[in-house]
Amino acid sequence: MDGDGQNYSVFNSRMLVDTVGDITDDALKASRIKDVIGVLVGRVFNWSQRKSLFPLHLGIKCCALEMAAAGASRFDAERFGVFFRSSPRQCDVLLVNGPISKKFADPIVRLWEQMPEPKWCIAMGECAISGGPYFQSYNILEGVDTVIPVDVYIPGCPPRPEALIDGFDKLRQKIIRIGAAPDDGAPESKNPIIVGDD
Amino acid sequence: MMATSDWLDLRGWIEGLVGWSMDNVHDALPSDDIDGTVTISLPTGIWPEDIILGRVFNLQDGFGQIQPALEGFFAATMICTVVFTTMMLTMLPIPYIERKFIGRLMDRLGATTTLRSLWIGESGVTAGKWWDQLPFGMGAPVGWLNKTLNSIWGNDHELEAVSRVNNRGYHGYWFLLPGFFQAFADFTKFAGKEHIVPKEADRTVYEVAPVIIISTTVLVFAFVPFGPHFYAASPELSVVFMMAIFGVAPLGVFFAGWASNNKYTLIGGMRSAAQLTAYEIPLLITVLGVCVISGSFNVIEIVDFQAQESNVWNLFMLPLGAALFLITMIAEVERIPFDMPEAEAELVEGWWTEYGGMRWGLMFAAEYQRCYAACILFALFFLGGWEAPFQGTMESIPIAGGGLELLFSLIPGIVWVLIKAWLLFAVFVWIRASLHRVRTDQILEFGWQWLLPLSIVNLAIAMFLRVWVWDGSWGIVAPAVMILSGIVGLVILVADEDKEALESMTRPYSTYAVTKAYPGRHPQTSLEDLQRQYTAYTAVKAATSVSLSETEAGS
Amino acid sequence: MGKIVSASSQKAAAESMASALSSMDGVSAEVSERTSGTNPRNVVSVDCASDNWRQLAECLRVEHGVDYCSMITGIHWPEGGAEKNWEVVYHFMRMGISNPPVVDGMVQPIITDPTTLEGTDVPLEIEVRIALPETTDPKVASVQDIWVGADWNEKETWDLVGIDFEGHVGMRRVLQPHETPVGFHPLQKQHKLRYHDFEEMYDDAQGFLRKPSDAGKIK
Amino acid sequence: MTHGLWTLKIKVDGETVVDTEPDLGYIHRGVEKICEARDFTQITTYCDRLCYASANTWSHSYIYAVEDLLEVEVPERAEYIRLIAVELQRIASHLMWLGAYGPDIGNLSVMVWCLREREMMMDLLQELGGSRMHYNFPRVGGVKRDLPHGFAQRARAKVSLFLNRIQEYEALFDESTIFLIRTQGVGYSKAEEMVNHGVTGPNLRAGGVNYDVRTSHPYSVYSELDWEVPVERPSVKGADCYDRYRIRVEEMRVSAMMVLEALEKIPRGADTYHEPGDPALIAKAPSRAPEGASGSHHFEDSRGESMFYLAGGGEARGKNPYRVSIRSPMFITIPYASKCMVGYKVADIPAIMGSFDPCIGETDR
Repeated sequence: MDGDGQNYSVFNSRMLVDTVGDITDDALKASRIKDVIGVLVGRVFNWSQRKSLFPLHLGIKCCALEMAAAGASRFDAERFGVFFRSSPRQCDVLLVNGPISKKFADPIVRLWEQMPEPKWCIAMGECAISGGPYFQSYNILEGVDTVIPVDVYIPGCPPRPEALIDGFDKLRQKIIRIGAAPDDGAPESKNPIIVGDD
Repeated sequence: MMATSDWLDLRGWIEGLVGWSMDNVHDALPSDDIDGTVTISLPTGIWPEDIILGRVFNLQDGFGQIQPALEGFFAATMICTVVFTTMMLTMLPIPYIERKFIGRLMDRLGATTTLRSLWIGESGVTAGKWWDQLPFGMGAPVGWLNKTLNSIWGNDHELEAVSRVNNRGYHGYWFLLPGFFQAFADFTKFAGKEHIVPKEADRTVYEVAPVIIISTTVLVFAFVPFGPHFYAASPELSVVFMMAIFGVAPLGVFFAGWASNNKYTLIGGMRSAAQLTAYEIPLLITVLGVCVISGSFNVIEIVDFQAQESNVWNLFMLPLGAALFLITMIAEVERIPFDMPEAEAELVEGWWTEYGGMRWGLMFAAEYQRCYAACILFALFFLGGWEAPFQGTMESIPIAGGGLELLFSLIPGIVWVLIKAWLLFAVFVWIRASLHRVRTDQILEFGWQWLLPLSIVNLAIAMFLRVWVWDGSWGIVAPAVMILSGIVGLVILVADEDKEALESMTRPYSTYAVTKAYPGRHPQTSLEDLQRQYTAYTAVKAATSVSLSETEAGS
Repeated sequence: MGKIVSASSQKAAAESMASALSSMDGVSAEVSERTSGTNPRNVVSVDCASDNWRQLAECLRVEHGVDYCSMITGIHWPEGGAEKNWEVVYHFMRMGISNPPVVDGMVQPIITDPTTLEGTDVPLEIEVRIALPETTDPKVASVQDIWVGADWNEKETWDLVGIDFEGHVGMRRVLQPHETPVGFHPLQKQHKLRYHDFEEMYDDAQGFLRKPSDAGKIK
Repeated sequence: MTHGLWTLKIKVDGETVVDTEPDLGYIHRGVEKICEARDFTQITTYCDRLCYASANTWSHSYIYAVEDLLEVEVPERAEYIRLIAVELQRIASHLMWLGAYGPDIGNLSVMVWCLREREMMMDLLQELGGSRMHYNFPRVGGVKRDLPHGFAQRARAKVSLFLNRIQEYEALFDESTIFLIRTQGVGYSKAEEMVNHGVTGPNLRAGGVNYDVRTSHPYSVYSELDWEVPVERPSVKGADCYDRYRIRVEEMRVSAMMVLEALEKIPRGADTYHEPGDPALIAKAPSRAPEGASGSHHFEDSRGESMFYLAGGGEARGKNPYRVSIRSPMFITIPYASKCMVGYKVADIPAIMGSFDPCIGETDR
């Protein structure tokens, strides 16, 4: 329908929706049902999203090997529920680990759009953050955040696997902040999280 | 055949409960004296005249007829609820075993070290010294044993890197079985994910396929007994029911692969269809052998046959059948080495590439449920079900037999079934961690050329045992014919194969023989043509040089 | 001691090949002594005219058994003058490799002792330089059908430098996107790098802080 | 799996591959253009990042080309340290290949095993270079720093442990019938055809010839060590995936033995420590190349023959080279490998493609 909600019927349905919504909101706030629901349901969903983050198994460049090492014996990222899947439909985190060339910009945007909500993006390494050593190149975008919104930046060329695991921890903090549990000690700042500068 | 005695008499309890409650309902029913019309008189002014209700039906007379139906209905509802809940709860260790056991296997030097390290760890590093958490220092001897074994056989290494690599210790409390609740987290997350249907997909079939898979997989457990009196339903032909329902899920797999409108999913669905067709038939014939030797199509009677009549597990009477059943079941549940339909290397995720969110969660659960069903069926068919290992033998020991009999009578049968099933799943995981993936044509060749004749041979062996060991009334003709036919079929299939075709199949041809692909597509000048061009060029060069020399001489 | 090719036999083979190649017209070859690390190596460095390149290539392949094309490099010399405005540098190697023989059904791998190699068996590396005059569409003959290994090298040279190869079948963009505008070859010198100038770098939207010490610097 | 980012367009007939066409350039970064704006010492970092699986071999390949351009004589101890670094990197690269080749044919545990051993090699290289993957270790005329204290003991212990671990991989691969039927008889390639297509390195040695740049065009102190080029006996129809797997395992053994021997034969012993900048480690090198000079060097990368061609800049261009051209072995090998898989099943594509050990970082530059 019309995007502005202009409704020339006798009764404006949007107005009704807003009014009723406010009233029910007040009612829910008055009775503490909303808190109960938030505590019961929101906490559970938030916990589950925190505890099972499936990154997309996409290896672009050097950081891909550190990603593989993070999944291997010494740094066992699967302990923390980080479990690599190959299909974007089944993933929560797009782990961009390398420079984004002009040829790869469209495919990675398509991958990002194939992932179902809720989804997050981690820019791993200098190339994904700002182009890194290739920021002068004629074929490289200056960071993946020119095409995809990025949640967590992990600097390093390449970052160590510990840094990757720490980045997933930072992402968990952000999910707590987003999530329905208001008093889980979420940090206040809304800036994207950068590993290592806290 | 007398069923095994088990104090966990679930059906008996529930039927007694239902009967008791029904009798109470019967007693609480109104008696005849209110039979008649009921008149409600209202105050005047509200309604003109009184309200007269019709004749109240005499419940007590009708209840006599519907009571058995009601009892059956309530009893079935309660037993199905209990069995389904039990199945769901006892399936949770399956992904836990998968994660932990595969982790240990992949992290270890070898399989034996792995199995030992599951409990005592290596190089002084265990899965978090769980014995130190035990109260009153009860775990001290375990710690001492661990230290001793590590000092003797452990791969204790002077390199801290190796020791660190060997360490897969966990964080958290030991009594929470770290990683055990990962499955809860995953599936709650799947429930919260967005549901995407590809634009070009066939929406109806796309939505129906996961329902087919999960529903048929759950329905298998309607006929799976966890104990002698712990089952939802036990018809006479429960094995046939189970196998029939078990074979429906591949249809859903093919639906999912086709409806996603994706080349990878389509190839995966095709492979799945071909592979499952090739492995259903040996599976059914193998199960038929089990039914023949047990003389029944009922799972409970098969287990009772092993427990009481023959007093020998089918594993020891039909080792070939057990091996065939294991192989075909691994192929049925599409695990390595038979996981061509979902080969991550060439097909992105196989037939479920396009599925995400809760639909994929359902399929993921269905995979593990199929594995679980396969393990329980193996335990029931070949491992004596709810019978303790060598129970009859140990109970016949002169002195200690009585005590053992008392001990075994105290342990409910479901405990043995679950222990056997979980250990068998550990074997599945072990196979997955140590084998590679087989190609499609090799899978089909193996299934059609080896498993089918071998299953026929297994059936013949089962008939032979049945005829000659239990009731000798049959003549030798039928089993002899069966054995000969199986052997002849095997000889024909194996010996009379086309060696050239096999050679061309396993070694197709060198890259010389095929049409040149990129970049060799352009016409490549052969060495002879180069020779010809070059000789012409040298001849011209020689002529010009000669002429030059002549002109110099002339001038 | 490790078995390596002796420098003396390599030098002799290189000189023989250089003398043989110098007899062709438009070709001048000499042996250049080079040191890599601690070992000396002898390279046959050839200067060839672009018209004689095809004959030289066939001569190398047929007479001297050069069976391996290592690399093709295209260079753009804007200040190189009128006669050497573009340059194509070929690197070949003579491996002397043949299929291992099959003896009664078993392949016998060829295990040669490099210290005993003599004459035409000695592995050599050949460097061929072709200077092209100042032009807008530089061309040399393609050797795609002689050494298939030169195929993608020529594709890459055209893609990045813009030097075309006559007779090359299936020329296309290999490294740059297929929708790259025609005529854009980034390794030509008139194309500058992004932010090659600090001013541009600081004036862009990325919001770098400007340091006064960098004023007027050119990267 | 971890073979990088590229597209292989395949035309299939059922499950049989009819035609293939590789499509590269997804991570083309224009290194050759960027290097024209860097001086000789800055380019080393870019050469490290050319191939993410074997960084040291590429930086050393570039450094040898620069020394050919600037005519620098390298101290012998530096050559030994370079050899140790390069061979350790070769082992790590082959381990990465083996770990990536396991999942290609369906075995995930070998990947975890190989990455576990790769961690040990990366610890050793980290002691040398200071970083975990990109070491920036060699310098023009020498190396960055000497072997640290106790490096020899740790290297001997880990390399000898690794030599024992190789037997476990063979137990997991060679004794598995499924692995044999998956890799034997697929992806044939003949020696002459490979040479004509420009394929070198282990893929060529799997075809039954012992051609190796380290012996044919000797560049380092390989002549001082006692070693043999490993050769594989291929099948009658040519080298298949199994031969390419065997030759890499043998190369890992040879490299490990070379590291152990170099630790013995290194001048002044492996335990003496020189401060960075010591003349025993690095020689004085000019920072500007003469006008019009050119330097090139063939190097035995872990994937084949890598090569750098440098055109010197001269005074006008400052300290920058005028043109840096990179010869990537995989850039030439990938078309041939995709040609090899025509006629086989779809399931053989990862088996054949992975057996050639592609590395897209060096392919796209």
